[in-house]
Amino acid sequence: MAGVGGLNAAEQRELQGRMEQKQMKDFMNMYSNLVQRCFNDCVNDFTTKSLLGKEESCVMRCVDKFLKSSERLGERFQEQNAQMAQQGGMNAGR
Amino acid sequence: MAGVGGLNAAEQRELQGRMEQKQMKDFMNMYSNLVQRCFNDCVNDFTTKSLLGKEESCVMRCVDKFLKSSERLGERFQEQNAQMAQQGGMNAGR
Amino acid sequence: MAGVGGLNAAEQRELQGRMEQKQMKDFMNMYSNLVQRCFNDCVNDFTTKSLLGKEESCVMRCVDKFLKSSERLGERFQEQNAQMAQQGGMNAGR
Amino acid sequence: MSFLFGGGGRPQPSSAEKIAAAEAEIEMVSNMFNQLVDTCTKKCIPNLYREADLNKGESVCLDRCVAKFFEVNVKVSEKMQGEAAQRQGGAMGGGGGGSMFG
Amino acid sequence: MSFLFGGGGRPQPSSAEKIAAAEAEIEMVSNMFNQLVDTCTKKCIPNLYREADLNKGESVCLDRCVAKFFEVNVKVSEKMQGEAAQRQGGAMGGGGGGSMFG
Amino acid sequence: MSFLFGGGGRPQPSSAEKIAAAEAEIEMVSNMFNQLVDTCTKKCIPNLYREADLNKGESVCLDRCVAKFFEVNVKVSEKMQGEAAQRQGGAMGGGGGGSMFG
Repeated sequence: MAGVGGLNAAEQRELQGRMEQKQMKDFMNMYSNLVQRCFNDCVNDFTTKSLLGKEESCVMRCVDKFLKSSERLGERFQEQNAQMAQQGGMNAGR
Repeated sequence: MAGVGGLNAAEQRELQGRMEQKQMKDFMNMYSNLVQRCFNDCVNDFTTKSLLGKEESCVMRCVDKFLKSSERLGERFQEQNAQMAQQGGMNAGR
Repeated sequence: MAGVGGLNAAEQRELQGRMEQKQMKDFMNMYSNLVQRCFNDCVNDFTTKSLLGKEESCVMRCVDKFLKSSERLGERFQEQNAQMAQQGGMNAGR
Repeated sequence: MSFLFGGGGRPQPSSAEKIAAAEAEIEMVSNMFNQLVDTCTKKCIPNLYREADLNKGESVCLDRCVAKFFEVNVKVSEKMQGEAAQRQGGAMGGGGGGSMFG
Repeated sequence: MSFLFGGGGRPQPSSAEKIAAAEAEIEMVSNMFNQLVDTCTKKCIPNLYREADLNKGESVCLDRCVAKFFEVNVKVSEKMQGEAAQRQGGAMGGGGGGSMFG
Repeated sequence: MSFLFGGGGRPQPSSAEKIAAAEAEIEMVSNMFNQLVDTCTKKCIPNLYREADLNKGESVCLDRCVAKFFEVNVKVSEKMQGEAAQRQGGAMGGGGGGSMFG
């Protein structure tokens, strides 16, 4: 993480702690976005109060697909980010 | 609130204070979502700068309906939550 | 800012500091909403991995237009806010 | 934004409470502005972006959208205060979103 | 909301950690409720607002929507716990959104 | 994410300021990633979910979407820096959303 270079050990520890809280929160957000999205796209029948078989299997495929997408996007994101950093910052590099 | 069981009195007080701030914030969010939603659904005529009668009455019905929905959803949510807790946590219960 | 009247100098300074952090955050949010919106509206061709000329110029116009809209909305917002404050608060004023 | 949920006679607040209240008020104004931007650009700016400038129609639409957005805020907050008052002078902490906590 | 990502044997937490954990749990419940309101009103309440009251059909739809929303939450959390377990007993901190930090 | 609003010669920051700045940078990256996920899955993944795996077309679309999303970020931040520079070397705190505070 380029911008973190200037921190001393104590500062890094403090930051580390906050980042762990943030990761927890990010995970929670990711989870609830996932649920909301898959519910929205897969559950449309409110004549019953239990999930239909096809709704459940749609949700399961949706979760799988969303996790795979996020993973792939995460990889590409890191690659692009690394490439940017290597160029010494977009603007400085010119 | 099941998970709060492990806190001592001082911890509960601290948590209580934070929850009050959070409730205030939740109320604000609820309020502004309500306004945004009812504005979006009811106000579509920008040939005037004052609300039309029918826009205003639509907004009023929208607010009423939204508050009643939230209340009903809150009751069902608590019931479901209580039911889950009674089953000793979904996963532990198996 | 009407409601800030009751704060002493130290309290104002503390608030000032928090507001600067908040402004930074608001700017970041504004920036990323801008990017998301213009990306959404202008970039729809994923048969290439580089921006098309017409996508780029659409994004540039979108950014311009969005900034001008925000500025205009900010002016009107302040006017309305000032007007409200002058009336001594909507409800108190009756 | 004291016009939204104004006044009422409360006990003297502490310093931290006053800062928190001022912060909450600023946050409220700021959120309201962000929603206004979101809502009114969606209502008034078509997403084709043929030109970089606001045209006359878009400008007027934005102005009216702000006026109507404030008017809706006033109506809704009056309505909610009226109902809160009916349920007995009550503090506003409750209602909707908050109701799920024991 | 311990039914969502329940249990596991962890070391005794500090006071601040316990408060933070309780706070996170409340936040989680509260976010889930807000999403439920958002999702179920969109699914069940048409945006015409012909009447101020909930009619029978809307009420029943809301009730079923809550039940299905919980059911989906349970299924999804079971699935994700199953997968986390497969990747080895692991702490849940990782996955998706968190993966981008070195 | 220093490529977005890079550099400028500022006075030596305090420890708390450095942590806050690092935190803000991480938050910025994280928000950008979340938006990317939101935007690119909407653009590339049809909401029918016929299969649990990403197919070839979806995978390629996601990759290109990331590339284009970065390119748009670079263009937009260059544009905004250019304009900020024109208005005189200014600190970036102002602009758009922040303008409403006296």
